[in-house]
Amino acid sequence: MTDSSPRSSAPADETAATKQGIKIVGFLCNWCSYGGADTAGVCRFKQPTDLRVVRIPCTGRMDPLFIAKSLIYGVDGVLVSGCHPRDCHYAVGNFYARRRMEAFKAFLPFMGIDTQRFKYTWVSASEGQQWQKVVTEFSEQIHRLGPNPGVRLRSGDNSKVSSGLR
Amino acid sequence: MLENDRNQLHKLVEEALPELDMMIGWAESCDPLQTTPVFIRDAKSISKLTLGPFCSQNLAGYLVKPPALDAPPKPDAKPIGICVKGCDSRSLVALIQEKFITRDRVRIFGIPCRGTVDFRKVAQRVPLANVKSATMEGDSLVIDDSGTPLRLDLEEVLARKCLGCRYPNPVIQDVVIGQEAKPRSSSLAATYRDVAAMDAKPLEERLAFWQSELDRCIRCYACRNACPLCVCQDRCIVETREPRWLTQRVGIPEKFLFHFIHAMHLAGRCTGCGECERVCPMDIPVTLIKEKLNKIMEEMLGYSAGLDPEAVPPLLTFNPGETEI
Amino acid sequence: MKRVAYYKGCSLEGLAAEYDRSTRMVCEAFGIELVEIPDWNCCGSTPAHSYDPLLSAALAGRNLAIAADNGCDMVMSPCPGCLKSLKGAQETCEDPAQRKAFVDLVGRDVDGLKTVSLLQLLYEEVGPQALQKAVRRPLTGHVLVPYYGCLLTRPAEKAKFDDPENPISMDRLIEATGATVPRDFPYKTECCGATYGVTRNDFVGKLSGRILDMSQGLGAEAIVVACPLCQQNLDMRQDQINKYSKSAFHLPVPYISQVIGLALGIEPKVLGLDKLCVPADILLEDRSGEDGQARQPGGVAAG
Amino acid sequence: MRIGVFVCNCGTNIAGTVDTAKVASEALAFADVVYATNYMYTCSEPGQQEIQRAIGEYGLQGVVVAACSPRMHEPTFRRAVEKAGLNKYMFEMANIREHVSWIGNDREANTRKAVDLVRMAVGKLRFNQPLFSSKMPVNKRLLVIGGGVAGIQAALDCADGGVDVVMVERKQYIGGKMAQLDKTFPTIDCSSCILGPKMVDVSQKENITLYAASEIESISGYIGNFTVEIRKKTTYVNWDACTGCGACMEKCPAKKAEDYFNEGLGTARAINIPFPQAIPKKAVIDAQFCRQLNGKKCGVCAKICPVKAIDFEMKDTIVTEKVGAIIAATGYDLFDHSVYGEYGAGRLPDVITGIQYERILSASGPYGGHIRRPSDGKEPTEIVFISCVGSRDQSVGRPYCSGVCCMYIAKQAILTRDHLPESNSYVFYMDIRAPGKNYDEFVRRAQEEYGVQYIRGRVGKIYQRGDRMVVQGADTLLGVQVEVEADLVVLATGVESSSGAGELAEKLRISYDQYGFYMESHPKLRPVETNTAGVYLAGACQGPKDIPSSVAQGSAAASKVQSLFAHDMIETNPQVALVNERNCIACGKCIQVCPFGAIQWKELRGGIKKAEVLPSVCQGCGVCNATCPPKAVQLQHATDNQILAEVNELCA
Repeated sequence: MTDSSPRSSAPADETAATKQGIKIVGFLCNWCSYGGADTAGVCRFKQPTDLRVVRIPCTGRMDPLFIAKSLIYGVDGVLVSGCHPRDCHYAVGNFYARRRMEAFKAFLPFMGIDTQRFKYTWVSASEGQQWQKVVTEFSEQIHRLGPNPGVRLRSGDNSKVSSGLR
Repeated sequence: MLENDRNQLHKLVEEALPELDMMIGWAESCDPLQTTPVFIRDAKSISKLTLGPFCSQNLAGYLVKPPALDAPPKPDAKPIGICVKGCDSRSLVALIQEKFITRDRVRIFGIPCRGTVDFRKVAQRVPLANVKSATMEGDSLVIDDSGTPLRLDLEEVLARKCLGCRYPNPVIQDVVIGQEAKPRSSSLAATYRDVAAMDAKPLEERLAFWQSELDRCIRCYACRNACPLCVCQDRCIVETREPRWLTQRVGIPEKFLFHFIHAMHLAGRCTGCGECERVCPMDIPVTLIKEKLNKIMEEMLGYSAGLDPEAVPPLLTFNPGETEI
Repeated sequence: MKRVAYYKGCSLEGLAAEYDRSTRMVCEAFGIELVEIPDWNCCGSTPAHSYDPLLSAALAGRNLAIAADNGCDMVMSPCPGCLKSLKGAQETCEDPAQRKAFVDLVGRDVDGLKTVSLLQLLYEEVGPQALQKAVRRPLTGHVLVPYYGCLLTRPAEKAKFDDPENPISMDRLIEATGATVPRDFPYKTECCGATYGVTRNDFVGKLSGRILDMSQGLGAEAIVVACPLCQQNLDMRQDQINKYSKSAFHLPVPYISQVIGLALGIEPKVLGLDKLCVPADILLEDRSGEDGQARQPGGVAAG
Repeated sequence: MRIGVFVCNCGTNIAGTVDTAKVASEALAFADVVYATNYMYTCSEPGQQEIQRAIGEYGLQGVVVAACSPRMHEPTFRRAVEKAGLNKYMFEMANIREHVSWIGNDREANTRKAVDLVRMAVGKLRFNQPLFSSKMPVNKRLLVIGGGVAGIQAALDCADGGVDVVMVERKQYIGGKMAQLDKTFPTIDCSSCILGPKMVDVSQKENITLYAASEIESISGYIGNFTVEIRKKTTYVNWDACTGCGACMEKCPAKKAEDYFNEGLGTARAINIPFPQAIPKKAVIDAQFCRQLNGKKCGVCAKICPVKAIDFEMKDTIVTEKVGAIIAATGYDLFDHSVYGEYGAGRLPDVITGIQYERILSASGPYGGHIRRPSDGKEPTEIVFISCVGSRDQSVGRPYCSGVCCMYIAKQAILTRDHLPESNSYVFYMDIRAPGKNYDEFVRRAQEEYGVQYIRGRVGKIYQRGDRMVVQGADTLLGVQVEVEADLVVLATGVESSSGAGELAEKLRISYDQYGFYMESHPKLRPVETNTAGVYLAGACQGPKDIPSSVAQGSAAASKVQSLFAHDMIETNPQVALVNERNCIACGKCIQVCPFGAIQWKELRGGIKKAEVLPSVCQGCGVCNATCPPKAVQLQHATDNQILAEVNELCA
């Protein structure tokens, strides 16, 4: 079910990103999840085409700020996937990642960014079927949410909202 | 009561000064509602030292700003005396945890704190220009504005961070000046009341709130420079071109990303001292952002920063067993 | 005073009336209050679920719902067929895909109910020790063979009772009555021919014949069952089997509730012992003197 | 920057659902791209030459190949660009096969995605830096874990090649499962005739150090420089003194000890040498059964031992060995058939496993080679073999085929007819799997020459009738139910991963599948290597296989190790972290989080400290880069700029 129809009429000042359909960036660890995605490919497990994979050596390499930058600058969804805990090629990379991702996932909605646009999971190199399931479900979830509005102000809407904290 | 605390401080500093490299404290300033940090090296200026609700600066930051960082203390260097309120002392503990300073590098004068005044709240009740003097009488603040003296209840003009304060008494000190203070809140919920209020709002409203607040941010980096734990200073990634995280383009995404960077770099480290919000020239509640991460750290990992000098900040370590998060 | 909802089922109203009567007597003897489900309906057995599984689930579900409304947390059905339908209804209710349709039809959910067979109820709630203490007329000297049939302990993940391949619960209960059980009766859970008795009578001849032969080979005087259909094939069709396999079996096939009833000293007539096709008078002989010898599994293959 | 983009058709694998020409033309429009083309088979020889030609002709400074997964051909293309004089790290791949063409048929969407992936690869390439690997000395010693036939073969090959080998075997003897076999298929030559000499070679070669009855305690380090701690389990016998004379075994009063070697068929003495040809031929006391060690007074063995080798106070000791490469050859275990209620759940004494039957057939077995029934010792006349017990069965979590059972059933059936000419053998099977050379002919011989009755169908139930057993099954070819009265039933239990395989994998930091078999780097391209450099696999630990394949893999792994040790130095992986000292604020967070202790302090003038990465120790995980607040430490070839560039291409 690929949604390649152009986005709903986005406000004028939206950049070119919006006319290309839904874009999901996937940070995949080279040893397990990238291998799992390859296995899914080799087994011809059909998947939606919204995911664009960035290969990183380990989820330990994942700085939550990569996710922040992606979601703030208009990527519609961010998927981070690595080796199952205890299976990490570098032994502890995914342990570090687990805390940082979980903290960041809880922090996102506070700033007004929908946390459903970010998902992290563990998929090993032999789990092609599981990878297909993860990608399909996450793509559908992002399609339901629609394009990421980002954090730009609608042009001309500079009304002051009182912080109500004084 | 404030008077003899001040005298006790002067006496103690007088005794300790010969052994100290310098004494960092607060002194009165041109603005009656605020004090100014002071670095005392000789006995005659000890008398400048003052205490009270106007001593709002967190002096711990001066121990690690770049000059100090670049040249590590010589082995025989004399310790530095420093006055710390409850929240300031937690910053000291955090600095010790992250090995920016060693415990024997500082002689800590612990000051139990009854809350600091937020001059903006006073400004809402009386034009700042007219304020000639301000003194404490019991629990109220007496403002002389060349008219009839105005008596304000301290609670009304307290800084936001003080309303939910759990640690008014220093968590680490060599000597304590004055009686213990009673914490204003003992529960997680009370301390993070504002965070909970924000969490209760719907997503769109929160986004709108931060869009309008951060729209006013001029990226002057005062909050970063005032933060005792933000030690990168001129090497901060929001300013450097290598690596290229953030451009100098003036836009809400850039401002959002700056505050994300500051918040995530303090995740699991920030002690909620409120300096960033106090110094923000645009009145943006930036501490609220860090408080949310502090709440997450307490709820998710049961960790609150700056209490145990031996503890390791949670995002710098891991626990294989925690499968539930 | 354990309160258990009692789902009788259609066969216990007709052909297996003695199973119903003996069940009531035994439960009463052990202080188990059987609350017959008021206005119970068909359990949605084969004719229903071969046509529409949801209809079958709803039929059984209605019975469970009434039991739950009557404040019972356990439902007992002596007939394994009914028990299978009741458990099927619970499963349909728990299945997220069909839950809504089920609750709409039945009117409420049936989570939290425990559905058990009579055998499971007697074994778990009463237990061999309590039974042994309550025995008045021990059946010492009698050799009885326990026949479980295919549904009582299977499928394992749904029945969650005893060992699917080698159950021992009925063995222990029979031993508690004083009777002797042969060391290893391999056909405990082998098929008796079930409903093929109607269409392919030769199947029952071969399958039930094999069970009768093995029992006789082990020196058993009777085969104890806990399922109306097995009882029907082994008891009512015993002469058909004799014709088919040119054998001369004469083995009574009492229900476990009847055997326990006898041991408790309840009158045979009250237990409906007379309703069995092959008369079970042999069980009434008092052999408290000698100890029954079960011969080793051997003997010649039937037919 | 001058970048060349090469879009591969990969025959129809990519071109089938991606418009490669359009991808190439759109790529040409990207900034810095000066040459873009699509090619039929870029990884082929002409394809690589096309890249090399373009590098020269267009003066390319970077190359992007849009084709298959970099896990597959990144090394191939890196060598190609390097030959053309371009630093091999000025190269990026866009995976438009496994991640695009093979997972969707929407040509338009696939093409758009392929263009995006190429744009991301070009974006990253703009920030690539030439990287140069440094050299590091190799410790030319090999550690072989597991003393089965695969491990022995690997150890002997390497030892012949002049490599120092350390072999660690968990059991007190080497030879693994093969030592328990009587004969081997398809040639029915005796197992100890093949294995015996090899085992002796292992004990006699000077450059092989054997640690039997020992386990791996911990492994640290990296390729070329592993440090291994070995736990030498206590045997309560001083092996240096013990001559293996066996006097203690005769006199030991504890006669009911478990005989693991004979799979529990016979009993053994508490102090025991499992079989006559055991290497090392040393006694071991089984603490579970020894009276002395269980508080009773005994010590008979200590009294009569001519060389006083018995030591009841002996404790485990830890030995440390430094090696350059590791071969895991930990073999397999057999499925525990007691989960099958239908086969008697282990209650029937005459329902035995294939390995037990092998011990019965073996002359050094509990019955001296005479086939007798474990229950009453009688000679069986009717013997039934049941295949696929714990193999090809999803319900017990063993959906895979164990590959060797059909063959060893045929072998055992033939041997049965040799031992007992009048006996009848039946085999219940689903499909006969006999793929090797002379394998199917071997099974055919069993059927035709040795009259083994093959019944195609599963067995539904086995039960005792008198002193024999009735095997109830189906014959799907005749379409009838079958009953066989048998004296002995042999279950061909399937192969599963050896117990403890998972823990060892975590120590070796290699991955394993859900059944516990170790994951090879690539089934076809790198079958005996793992994803962890310096760790190789051999034998059934990687998956069920027969002896010929295990031996072949033993030699294969040995050749990989020898090619590694052929050079005195090995190139380090340049994709390691690097500290930009100007930005480093000496906060020490990188040192704190580095899992490998690869970062240390560096003193500058005036006592100023900065962090410094040791390239030989750094594994390139990037945790330091993610943790460093001022981003002073950057993981080369995966720097912030490179990752941000890929992300920016998606937001642009």
